[in-house]
Amino acid sequence: MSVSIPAPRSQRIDPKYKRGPKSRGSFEMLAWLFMRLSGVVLIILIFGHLFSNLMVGEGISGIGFGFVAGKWASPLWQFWDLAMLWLAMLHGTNGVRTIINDYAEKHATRAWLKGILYVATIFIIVLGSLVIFTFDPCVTGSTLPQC
Amino acid sequence: MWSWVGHRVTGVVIFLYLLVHVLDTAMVRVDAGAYDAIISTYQTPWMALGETGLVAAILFHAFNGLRLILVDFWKQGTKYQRQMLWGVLILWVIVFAGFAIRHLSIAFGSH
Amino acid sequence: MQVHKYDVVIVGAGGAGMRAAIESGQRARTAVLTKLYPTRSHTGAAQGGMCAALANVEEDNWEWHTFDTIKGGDYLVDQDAAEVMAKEAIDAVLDLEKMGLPFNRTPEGKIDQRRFGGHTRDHGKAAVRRACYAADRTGHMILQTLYQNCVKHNVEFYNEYYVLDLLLVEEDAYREDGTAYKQKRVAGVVSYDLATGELHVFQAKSVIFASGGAGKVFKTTSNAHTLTGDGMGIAFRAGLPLEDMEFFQFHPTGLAGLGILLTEGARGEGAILRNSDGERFMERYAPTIKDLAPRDIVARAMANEVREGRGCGPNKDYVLLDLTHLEPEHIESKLPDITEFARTYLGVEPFTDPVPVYPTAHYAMGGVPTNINTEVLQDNDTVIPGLYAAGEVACVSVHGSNRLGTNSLLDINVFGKRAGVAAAEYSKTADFVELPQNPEAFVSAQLEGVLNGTGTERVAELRSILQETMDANVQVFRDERSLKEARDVIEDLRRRYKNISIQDKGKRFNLDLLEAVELGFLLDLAEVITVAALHRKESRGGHYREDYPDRDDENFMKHSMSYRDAEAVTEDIKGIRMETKPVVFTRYQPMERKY
Amino acid sequence: MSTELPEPPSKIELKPGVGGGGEVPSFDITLRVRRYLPEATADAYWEDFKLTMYGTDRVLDALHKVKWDHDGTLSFRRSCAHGVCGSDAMRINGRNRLACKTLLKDLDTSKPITVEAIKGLPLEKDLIVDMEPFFQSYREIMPFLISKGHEPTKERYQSAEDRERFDDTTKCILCAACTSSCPVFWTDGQYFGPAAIVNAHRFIFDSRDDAGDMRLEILNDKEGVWRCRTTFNCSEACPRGIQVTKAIAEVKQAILARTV
Ligand SMILES: Cc1cc2nc3c(=O)[nH]c(=O)nc-3n(C[C@H](O)[C@H](O)[C@H](O)COP(=O)(O)OP(=O)(O)OC[C@H]3O[C@@H](n4cnc5c(N)ncnc54)[C@H](O)[C@@H]3O)c2cc1C
Ligand code: HEM
Ligand code: SF4
Ligand code: F3S
Ligand code: FES
Repeated sequence: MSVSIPAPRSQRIDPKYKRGPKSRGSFEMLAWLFMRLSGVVLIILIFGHLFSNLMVGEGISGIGFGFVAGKWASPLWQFWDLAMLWLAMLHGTNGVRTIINDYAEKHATRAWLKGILYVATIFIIVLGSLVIFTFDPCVTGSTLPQC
Repeated sequence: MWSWVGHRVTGVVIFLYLLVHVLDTAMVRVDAGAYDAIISTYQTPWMALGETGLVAAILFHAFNGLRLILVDFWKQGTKYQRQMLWGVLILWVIVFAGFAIRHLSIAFGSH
Repeated sequence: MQVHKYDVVIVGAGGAGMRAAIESGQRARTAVLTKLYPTRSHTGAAQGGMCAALANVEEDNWEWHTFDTIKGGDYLVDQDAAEVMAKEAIDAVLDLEKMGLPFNRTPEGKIDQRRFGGHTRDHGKAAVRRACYAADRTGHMILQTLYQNCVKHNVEFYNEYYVLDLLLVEEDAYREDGTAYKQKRVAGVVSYDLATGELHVFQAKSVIFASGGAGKVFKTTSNAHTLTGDGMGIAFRAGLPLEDMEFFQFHPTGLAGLGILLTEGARGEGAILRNSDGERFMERYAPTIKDLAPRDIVARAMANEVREGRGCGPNKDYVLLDLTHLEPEHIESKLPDITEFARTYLGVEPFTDPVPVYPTAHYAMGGVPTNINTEVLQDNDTVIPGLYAAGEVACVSVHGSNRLGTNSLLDINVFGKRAGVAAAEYSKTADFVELPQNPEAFVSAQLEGVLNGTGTERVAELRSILQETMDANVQVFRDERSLKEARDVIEDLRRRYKNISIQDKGKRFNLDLLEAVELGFLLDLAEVITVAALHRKESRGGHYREDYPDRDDENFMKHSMSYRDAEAVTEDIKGIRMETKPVVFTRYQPMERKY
Repeated sequence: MSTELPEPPSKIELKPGVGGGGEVPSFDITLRVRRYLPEATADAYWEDFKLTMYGTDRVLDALHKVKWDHDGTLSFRRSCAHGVCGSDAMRINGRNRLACKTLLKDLDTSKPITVEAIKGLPLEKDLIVDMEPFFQSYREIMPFLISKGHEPTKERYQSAEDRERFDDTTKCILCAACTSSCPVFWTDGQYFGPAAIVNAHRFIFDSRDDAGDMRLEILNDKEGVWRCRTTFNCSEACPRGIQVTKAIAEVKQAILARTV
């Protein structure tokens, strides 16, 4: 059986191999730099977080509403978790953005996936920040003594 | 190459977990009881295993991330990348073992 | 079939072709047709260096270089051409440096130079440091630099286009003395696009042949699989003469059994040859410059040691190149690639063990005859307007009967540049020559013939018989008996070639088909080489006849010119006519060649 | 600088058995080739060839043996046969290498040796891919010396150290083994690829060149150096032993240094 196939190699360069327009500015560089800087900071933040939540005291069993409330009573931990939230989300989002760029071949797919990603990211960051800032130890159902 | 695959996979896993984790933590703003209920599912042995896996992922991603940063910024980084990969793996095994022993004993011990 | 029109068409994208393209591309509409991607050309394999009397490290001048070239070529060199080359060598090197070639440097930052076989100061007094180099990758750097500059100047390449025919038309013309002759003119070339199997005719005002050598007529060779002498074969079939084809250079130091080259630069840096007794035998053959004697002399000395039973190894069929007395760091910095070759391919560690070597077929001194302006000649002195040749395919003749090391990289740069300029300038004054009717007819018939062949012979088998017989009979030592033997085998192969068939009948990347076509060229050239060698009953340079061991200036101080001629019979071979062409002398009279 | 050495001795004792020797051993192999003949069948498939080969034979010799003695339709590129022209990069046992530089005896001959075309470039036939996209990226980084100011009459001077600075990347033979082993290049083929960056590096760090900034600008792109994820496949694949990832890292640093 013989299949008909287009002539393989054109004279110069086939338009389908043409690279898209050059990206302006240094966004990719800054993103790259950010990944590394945030990575270093995240190590401290995440390790600290994991250590204080899972290693110290009763570990996972000790976690509950009270535990969280106790932590967020201190501005240090508030700030800690806030920084962690922002950095991790931006770091992760940018990471997933590269992955989408790598594997989504069609322009439209890329745009869609990235759209979803950005919406999710913004939602989570906003939500998380709100939760930390407006945290109220006496929310409904709280059994803490001070309420 | 496989270190990169690992880094990528762990990165995505952590990211997905993070999404969920922020959502569940957000429950503290809604209802303290609901939050405790959710957290208690984290305290079942199955979830403990999952947590352990997650920490394994974070540890690998973190250590290997450090290696990548060294490759990028340290002059000899590219030369010693392979040795550093071994270092990452060794460190990972040690730290992870330490964590797993403590975490699993708490998780299983409390039930 | 498609027809393209260009002012200048260059066949081949090795050093010579691309050097020409850089010049021509800036002056006229130029296309470069090449059967390989340009950077795959065999110029990239050259290692040692490129000579020019820069006098960067010690006293030197281009006249000494001229003399060495002439003496090295055993006085068969056209001296006007040698002068041009040695004089323009200096600019050729500087041009390359300006194009960006990363030469090795002296402590002051100038281009460094090293010794090379046959290059001497003051007419043979002592070895001189004349070869400019970039480690043992000089050819690689030249090829890359030239390609880079082609990219810079936007040269149009047609990659993997095999040129298979040269379109010449003949006109009646009269010489000054009134005699009539047929003047050939170039109309273009026919090429085959490997990717699609389509034929493309290129109509051009000027055509430059720069298609490289023909080492694959031999089995043991430093040359690439693709160096099948296409350019020479095409010219010969188109009725042009081939000059001095009996002179083929055998490089002394090929890796034993494989033919992969270890540069003469190794000996330039101090390596020496030893036989099975551990003896530095070159002291006997060339007492003054010993291991740095010209290649023909060293190659014969090696073959002689082996023949007299002082070879090494289980079959006593090679000698040893000894680098063990040199500093490892020195070797590693000056000769990194060749030490790797020894390790990779023979498993020998050159720092501690000597490396098995034996002469390997290396360079065709002969080729398509041109004058010093690179214009191709249709006989001893009639120029074919618009047709040029440069590089290994051509015979200017600057190498005479034996090329000196480094002079070929020089040749391709000096004469490549000249060809590019001349072809472009000519195209500005000339008109297109009308294409003949069905210009592709010859090639398409030939290809159809092979594709539809139903014979029983296999291309690979015929080729390996050819290569073996050439190695056995037309190598470093030749005599009447061996040459006749080779001739008979070739005759038989030519008969069998008519009866070949191939397995790949497709149109895309049909390398099976092209190997068959290439074998045709190899057979033609092997025959010419053998007949010319039979005809030259003397020994000179690369051509050593044991039955005529001396140089015979009286009868043979002249170039040989082989023509295809259906009528003629030479040395019992039908179809080849041998003529001669005088050697050009300017100031150096022949002397005995002693080192 | 050829050092002046004392004359070596006229005669030395050779170690017994020096220069190798003994019978060249022969062995049997199975060569498993990924065939693709678009004029005959639409899909690629594996085909096995059983061959008897010898001690110093390379994968290229095995391919030649198939083509010349068994199946003339098997198509692959090659020229120099000793690792300097860059024609025959292919995937051998899952790793990119030059067929002419890979000795059979260095592979595990008890199992079939797999040979397939390099990945990421459009496949044309058997082991042949379309190299145009690869060379296109190479051309885009302006791989030629650009020097402002007037030309000196003689050569430009360059110290041995300045020459050494970019030595590693001058060795590139454009074989594409690196680019076609890069998992980022595999994804969509838009990435400039390590080979183009290597060749940019060769000029960016050449003290004679004045257009380094332009090249850095070209590579400071979404398809440029920042797409490299330091997977090191390229460095492992390079048959010339070029420290490819290192070169890429140096270019990244240069872009950073220039913008920050
Ligand atoms: C291993 C080795 C080491 C050497 N070392 C040195 C050295 O140190 N110093 C020195 O001076 N010389 C050296 N030489 C010799 C020198 O390298 C060559 O003679 C010279 O490079 C030939 O250049 P070229 O441009 O004529 O041909 P090549 O570089 O061989 O190029 C031939 C070109 O023609 C094309 N071509 C061929 N046939 C066709 C066709 N039918 N249609 C279209 N295109 C075609 C090919 O694609 C190729 O691009 C060495 C040679 C070898 C083999
Ligand atoms: C613990 C500290 C962390 C460090 C040191 C770190 C480091 C890095 C580095 C250096 C990179 C860039 C890799 C490259 O460019 O090749 C990276 C990528 C990535 N990171 Fe992290 N990271 C950390 C935490 C996280 C977290 C918490 C997440 C999830 C939210 C995450 C998700 C990702 C993702 C998805 C990528 C992209 C992977 C890829 O492109 O292959 N990382 N990380
Ligand atoms: S860098 Fe190495 S692998 Fe890449 S093209 Fe150049 S020589 Fe080949
Ligand atoms: S393989 Fe690719 S990801 Fe970077 S290190 Fe090499 S270019
Ligand atoms: S054939 Fe030239 S690199 Fe392998």
